[in-house]
Amino acid sequence: MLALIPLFPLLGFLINASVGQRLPKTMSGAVASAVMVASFVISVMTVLELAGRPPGARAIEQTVYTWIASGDFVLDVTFRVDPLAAVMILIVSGIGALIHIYSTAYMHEESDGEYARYFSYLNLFAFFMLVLVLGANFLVLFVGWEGVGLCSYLLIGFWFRKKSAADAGKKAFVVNRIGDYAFVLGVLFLFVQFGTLDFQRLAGMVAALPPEEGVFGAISITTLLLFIGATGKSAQIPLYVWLPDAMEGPTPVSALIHAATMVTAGVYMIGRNAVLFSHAPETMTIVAVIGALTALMAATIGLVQNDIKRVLAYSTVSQLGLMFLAMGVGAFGAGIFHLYTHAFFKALLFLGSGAVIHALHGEQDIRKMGGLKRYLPITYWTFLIGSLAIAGVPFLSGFFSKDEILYETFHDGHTMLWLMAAITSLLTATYMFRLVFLTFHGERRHETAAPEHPEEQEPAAVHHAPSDAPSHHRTIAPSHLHDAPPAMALVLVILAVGSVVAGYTGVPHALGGHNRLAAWLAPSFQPPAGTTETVAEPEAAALELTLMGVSSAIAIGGILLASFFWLRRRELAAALARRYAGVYTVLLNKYYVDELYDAAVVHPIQRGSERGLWRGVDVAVVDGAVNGTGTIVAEGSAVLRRLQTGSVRAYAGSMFIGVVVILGYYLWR
Amino acid sequence: MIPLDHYLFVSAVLFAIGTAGIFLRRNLITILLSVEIMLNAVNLSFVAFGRQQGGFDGQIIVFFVMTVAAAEAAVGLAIVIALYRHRESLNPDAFTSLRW
Amino acid sequence: MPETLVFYLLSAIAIGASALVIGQRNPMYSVLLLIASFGALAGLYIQLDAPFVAVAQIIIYAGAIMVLFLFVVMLLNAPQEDAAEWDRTHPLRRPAIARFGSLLALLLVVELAWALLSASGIDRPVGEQAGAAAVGSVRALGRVLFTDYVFAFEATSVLILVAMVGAVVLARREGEAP
Amino acid sequence: MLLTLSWVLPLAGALLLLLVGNADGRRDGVIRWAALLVSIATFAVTLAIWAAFDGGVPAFQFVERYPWIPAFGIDYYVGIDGVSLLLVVLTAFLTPIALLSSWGSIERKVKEFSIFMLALEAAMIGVFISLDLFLFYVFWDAMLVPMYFLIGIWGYDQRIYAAIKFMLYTMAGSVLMLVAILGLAYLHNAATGSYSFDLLRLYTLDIDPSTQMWFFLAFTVAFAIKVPLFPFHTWLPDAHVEAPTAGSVILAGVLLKMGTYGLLRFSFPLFPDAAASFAPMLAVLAVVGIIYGALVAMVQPDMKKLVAYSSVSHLGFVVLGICAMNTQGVEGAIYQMLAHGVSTGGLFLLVGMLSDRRHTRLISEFGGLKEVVPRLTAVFMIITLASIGLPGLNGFIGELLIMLGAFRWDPRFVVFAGLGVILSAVYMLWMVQRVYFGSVTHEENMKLPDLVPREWAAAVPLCAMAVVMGVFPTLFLRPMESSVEALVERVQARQNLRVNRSFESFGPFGTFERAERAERPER
Amino acid sequence: MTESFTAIVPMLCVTVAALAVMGAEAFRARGEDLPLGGLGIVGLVGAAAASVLLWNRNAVSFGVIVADNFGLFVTMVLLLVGVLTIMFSSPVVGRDGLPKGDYYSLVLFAIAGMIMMATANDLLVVFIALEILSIAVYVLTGIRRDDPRATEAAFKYFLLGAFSSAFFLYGIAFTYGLSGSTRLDRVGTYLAAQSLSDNPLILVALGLLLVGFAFKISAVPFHMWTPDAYEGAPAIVTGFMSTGVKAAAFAAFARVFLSAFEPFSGDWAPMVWLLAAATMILGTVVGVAQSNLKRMLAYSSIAHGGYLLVGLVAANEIGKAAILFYLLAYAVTNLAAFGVIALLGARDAANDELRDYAGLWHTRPALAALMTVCLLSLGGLPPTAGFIGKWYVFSAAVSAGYYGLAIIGVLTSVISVFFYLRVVVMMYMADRPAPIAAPAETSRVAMAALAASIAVIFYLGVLPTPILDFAAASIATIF
Repeated sequence: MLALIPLFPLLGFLINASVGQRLPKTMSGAVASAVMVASFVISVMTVLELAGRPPGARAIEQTVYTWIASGDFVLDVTFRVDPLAAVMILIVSGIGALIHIYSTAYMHEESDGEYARYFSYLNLFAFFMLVLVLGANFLVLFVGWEGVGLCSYLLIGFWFRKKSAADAGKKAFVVNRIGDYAFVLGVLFLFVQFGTLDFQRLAGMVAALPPEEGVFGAISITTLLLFIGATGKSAQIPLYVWLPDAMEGPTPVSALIHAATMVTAGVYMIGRNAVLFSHAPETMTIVAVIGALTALMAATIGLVQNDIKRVLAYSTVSQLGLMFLAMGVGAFGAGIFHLYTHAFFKALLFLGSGAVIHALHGEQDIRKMGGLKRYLPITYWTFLIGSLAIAGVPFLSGFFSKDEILYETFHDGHTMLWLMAAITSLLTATYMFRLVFLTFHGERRHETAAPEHPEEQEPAAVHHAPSDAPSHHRTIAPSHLHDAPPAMALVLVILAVGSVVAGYTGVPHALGGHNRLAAWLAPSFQPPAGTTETVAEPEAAALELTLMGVSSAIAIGGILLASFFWLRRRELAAALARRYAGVYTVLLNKYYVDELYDAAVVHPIQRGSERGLWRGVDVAVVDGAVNGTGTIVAEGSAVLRRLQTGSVRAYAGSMFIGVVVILGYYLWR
Repeated sequence: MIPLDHYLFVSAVLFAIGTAGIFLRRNLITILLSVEIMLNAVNLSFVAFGRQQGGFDGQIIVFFVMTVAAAEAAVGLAIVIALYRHRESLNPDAFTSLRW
Repeated sequence: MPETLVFYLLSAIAIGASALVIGQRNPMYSVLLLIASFGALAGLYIQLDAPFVAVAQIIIYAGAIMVLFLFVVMLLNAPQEDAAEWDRTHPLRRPAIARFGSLLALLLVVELAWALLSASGIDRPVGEQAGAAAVGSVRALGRVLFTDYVFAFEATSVLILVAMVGAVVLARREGEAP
Repeated sequence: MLLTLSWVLPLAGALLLLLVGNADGRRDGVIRWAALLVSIATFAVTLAIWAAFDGGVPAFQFVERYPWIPAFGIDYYVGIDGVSLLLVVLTAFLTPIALLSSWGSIERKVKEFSIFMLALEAAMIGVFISLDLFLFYVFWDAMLVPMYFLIGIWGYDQRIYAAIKFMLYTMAGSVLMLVAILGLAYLHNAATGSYSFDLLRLYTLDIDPSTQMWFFLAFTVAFAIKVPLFPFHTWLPDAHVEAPTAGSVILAGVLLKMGTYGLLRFSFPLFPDAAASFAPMLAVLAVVGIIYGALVAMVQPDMKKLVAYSSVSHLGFVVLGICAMNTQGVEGAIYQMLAHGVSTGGLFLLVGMLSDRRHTRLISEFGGLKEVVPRLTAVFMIITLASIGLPGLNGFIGELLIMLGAFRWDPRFVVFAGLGVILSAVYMLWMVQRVYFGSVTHEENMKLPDLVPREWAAAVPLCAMAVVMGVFPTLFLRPMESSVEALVERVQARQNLRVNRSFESFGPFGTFERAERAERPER
Repeated sequence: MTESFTAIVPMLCVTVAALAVMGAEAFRARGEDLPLGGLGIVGLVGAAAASVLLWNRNAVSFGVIVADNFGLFVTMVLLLVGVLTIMFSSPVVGRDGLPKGDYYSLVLFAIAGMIMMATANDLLVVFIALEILSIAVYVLTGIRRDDPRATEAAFKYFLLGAFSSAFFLYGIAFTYGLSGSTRLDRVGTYLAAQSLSDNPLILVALGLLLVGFAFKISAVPFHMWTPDAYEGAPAIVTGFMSTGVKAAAFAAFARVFLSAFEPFSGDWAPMVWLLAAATMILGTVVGVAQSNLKRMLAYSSIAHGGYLLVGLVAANEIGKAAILFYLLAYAVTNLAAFGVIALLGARDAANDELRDYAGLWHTRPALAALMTVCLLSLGGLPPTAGFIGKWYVFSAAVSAGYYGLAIIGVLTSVISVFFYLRVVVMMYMADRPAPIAAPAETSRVAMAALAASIAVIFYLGVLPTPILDFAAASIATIF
């Protein structure tokens, strides 16, 4: 039963990958969407079944087969659904299904083959993502983990003709690999320490140990390694650099992979190993600090970006930072809660931006947009809802989840981190509404018709087969701005609704709610044996309410700030940018981190490898030694053969030397 | 009576003269003569040793050595003649087309 | 001690003549000098109670072989050793080789002398053990030759045959009928 | 008989082909089919062996033994265990594929080509099944000859240089091994009064540690060259690049494994004490090779060279696993050998297809091929992913097990070896990107044909194998398990001290390990 | 001593055949073409039959010829060499206009001399035998009088040979002077009693004898004549002398040093060690630079002499047997290689430069393949005779503790593979088709001989046991 959840998308992948080329678009799109819906349905049924059980017994497990068996290292492919996984499969299959549906319209310009390829990748992604969240042990998780990375790679580089897309895909994969390297080390270390990789058994074993205090012990190292893996997958400092570039992919992909699901895998992983991480306070602190730093930094960058998707990308990084902050302060429930709400509104925002881009034939620069409210009403309103949600405007989903994080951080005593998170919130509201205002308000600034998908527009020196051309170079008159087609609109609306209501699963006690989500999730963050209900702490309610007020104010303030600068006094923003040109440039260039990495890591390695290792060491020294041996023999040969002068007397001389030496040797002894 | 080692000394000196001849002379015939000197030097040793050992072995061996020397001389001179036909020279160093 | 005197005289002739053989350039003189050297050796053989060998030395060596040499020298009208024209062609073929060879020859003498000097049991006079008469008997010698050395004798005949064939093959003129 | 059949069959095929008159190339087609059928039949034989193989027994199976040179205790003595079984199967699996790959590219002297390929197969299988050191050496050296010809006659521009370098370099190592083999036999004689080249008997020989050191070095250098372990690797890029496709496939797929197989079968169990003291050094070389090979691969302009250097990197893992000498390490090493055979063999196959089409292997000559040859691209992608160790494909299992095994031995190596995993993604994907992505940059690439059925027939088994090995590794791990454990036990019996020592040296990491070990004996 | 004549029957057969050839040649009608080669082969086969009958009989004739198994083994090898040489010669003699009767009779005389040398038990007989075979071979070397290079080769060979003979003879003189006899058994008895005393004359004798043998087996530094003589001589003669002379000289060398001078092995072994090492190294290293195939094979043959010396140094059971086996393997292989060269030659062009072999594969695939097998066998690659031979020799070295020599040996054999491969490269991989102007059809006799050689090479390589046993049995009887 459990295995069916991922297997459906796999089936879809196989169909689209093998015969998809020959299917019409509607068929491949339908197949892909259908399997996702089927997967979602089964997920819902599973979750319902789970909900029917008492909290302590909410886990369904299914072992498919033994994957690897080598000595004492025996690894089964086991799926397990527990409350945490339940949330995740719902998000993945649910939002996944929506985005598949959205894509059927969005990708309609592609040729049949490409269309099928797109959906096969998307299905494959869903498969791996579901494996990731359902996996009952580290390696199954890792299969999904790497698998989604692969799909991310494939989808980012979907428009392979564009170099930047291919580059971005590769970058994503490689940066992820760096994280995975640490992750694998962590996993190995775990196995060596505990002899198992099963999450539940691990949690049980770790629970028996005391938390590591003061020393940077084995568990701390392990968890740190795992966390580095998470920073890769979830785009945290220092490995966040791939995510903004990943926006080269088709927009639905950004929505699904780079906002709603895959990038949250790191958060999920930490939540999944809450017990383990709880035993490593140092790591937890690091997680929290990194999370807060990332959140703040990405938010500042997001403030000045001009590419609609990049703003959203940095926003994603920032929000993920908040989630890690939550994880780091031990508020696992809050982190997952934010993950869950974020999935809705960020997917919504991306899809909305996709609708904008779609309408503008690929234009992504917000400086060239504006005034779209009139032309794209559905998009506008849904986008606005999403923005409100992410800004943390009260009583939308983002408000509850973000607030819980802020509260937990403050409550846990990390005032500094709280402050950073609060500033992040402010910035979030500001840049989001900067985006809204620049895109949908004000006057129209876009004039020219661009190709349908400039994302896949090729650079110069393109030699196209003529048959390929038409779909890509069709121009549409600027006046024909059209709102999202039905499939897209439907998805936008559904997600908008979700963005509003999702938060109500976790209304805090302070507001008279029951924080049902937290309660639901709680067993997942506890060692399997002692399942205790988390009890609300009434005395904290006052504090929570205060903080809530603060954050609401922050959200509203941010929006106002944005409206001041980008709606009313736009020239002021420009003036500000000029005034602080240095800061502005640094922010615009994303703190030059990419450049730094290039200069400090990528370039030296490449140069060093080419000039130093290959031409220097390999060709000159190592091979030189080998060939040198040959040369020495050859040279020796050339020299020695000269002794053979052809003169018989010289020959006799050689013999005579031999005689004298032999006799001399015997007499000398 | 002359001690044995006297003969042997003479023999050794003659032998060495023979060897030196091969290097000193640049005339094939003289070089062949040098080889003959060497063989004769050895003969002297044989006879001297044979005299000391008693019996005829030494002398008989010398007899065989002479035969061998004759045979070698015959073939050697034949080769010299053949060489001379090709090159009109008896200088051993003229024949270096085979080398290296 | 006339015997000693004779020995030294003969030895001196043998060595001196041999040295002259290799010491001068005209092959004709070399051959003649070598005959002298062989004669001196024959004298030494006689002194060593080996008259048969001495005679054979005169007849075979001085007579037959040297005549053969003389014959070839004259046949080829062997010139004086040609002077240094070949010597300049290659550094390894300079007169250096001659000096080098002589040095080696000197070393060889030194080595052999050293060996002879340090060897034991050879400084006694020759002929102590066996009677001179027995040694000198040609008849006895012939008997030994045809009993103990009969195989070597036969083998030598093959050797001579081979040398004969070889000399004919090599010295035959070009285009001559075989 | 099956085992003998497995190497005699291709040899007989080669001899039969020798008799076919084909002066004018008229019978090329027949000869190709005949060679292919023979190799497939061989594969069938090896499959039968696999089917009948009892994985639960560590001992050698299908043993055949006849006296050969009795005076020296040399027997025709063959047998397989879990270590060699799958390598034999791999050999027989890759040969038909290699033959298939040559159908398009080998146009002259087809008969001789087929003969050499089959002879090569026979020798390779012989290497893996020999239990007599002498027999082993015979096959080991005999294998060089056909390979030499394959590279030298049908290779690319620098083929002669590459062929000679390959042959001499490998020989230089192996002759030292010959001396060591003779020394072993001599020691056996000294100990028991009779010469013997019987591997199993030599296992029991108690050799003085300092002697072991020399012998171990002699054996190991021979194998290290073959592997090739850094810094003995420079023959490999040349040979791989210049060899014809089929040659590269076999070279990468099978020949390199002989080195690691040799380490596993000979160096370590024969000289456990020496192995104990040299293993860390070997591991250092292996790790250096992993990183070094990857870095150098990254900057290669030539696809084949890139793949060749990647082999240096991948084989480094194998050696690392062997050095770890525990169940996971060794099983991982063997698994990685198989996986590397499939994936790198596959890469060479595919690069060969490209170079057949364009007669160049320079990456800069390509670009945007995905547009032109989507199917080839897809297959290439799968093999690439397999090669960089994506979970679910074959490369992952081996690397994981090796890293686990090595981690248990000495985690420091894994920390560095892991970098190779990152780098492999870098260079492979970079190549893929430059070759297949982007837009078509060269006019002449516009018309390249996509895979033809013959090429499908060669590529699909490899892809299928990559997936099967990634998803169902136990199929392959089970048969080797008991043999590997027996092997590890044999070696470790004398190395227990070493394990403990190395963990003590690693501070807090050691404590858990020992505790875990103590309470949970290895299965 | 037993006055039996049986021991000399093999060489008698050969001598008689030689005389018969001479006679037939002398009395043939003008223009009549007699199958002289066939006559010779009859003699050789007769000798072989006699050898087989003599096996295990330990016959002694005249006290100086011992037909022990060791000698008989070498005799068989020599007879095989003779048969193959005559078979290879059949197309060459006519083509090059060699004096047929003289040629065959000289070959047969040389073989008789070789057999004598291999079975001689007396230093004097060894010397005479040495001269018989040497003079015959000198003449054979220069038998193409129209070729100045051949004459030059003969001259160099002769002069240096005579020079070395003198040293050898001087060595015999000292041996005789000390022990009072030239019979090896008596010398051995004498030396065994002397082994403790340090008589420098014994060492001088030892050294001088060593020089004589070292010259014949062309050990460094007594090898200088080899390349020149081998290059200048007709290919088939080169093949003959590189195998036959070496085999005979080695047999005598082994017999003298392993029986009579055995007590002094502590003295000669280090020297032979050095000779072996120098020979192997120089032979292979200088071979690398050669561009003439015959010259290259000359250096290779020098190197092979080095490998044989390794067996001699080891001086144990294995070493002795290894020498025998190696001799056989080497003889067959090398002779076949020179056979190919001879077959490819023409009257006015030797075609023995390396570049002449370019693309041979395309024009003469069979010859190219046969040549390849020979070269691989010379290089010591399995499954050929050369491999087993090398393995045997090196195992002798190892079992005697001479690891260093074994390592030098194997490494030089790798170098030697390099130059063997150069020929293969030329034949198979060079682009240019050969301009070689060889006779289009090859003599069937010669091809049969080649095929037989290749069969023997593979037989020895794959199933060496019978011959190995045979070799082991051969040394058991005497040493």
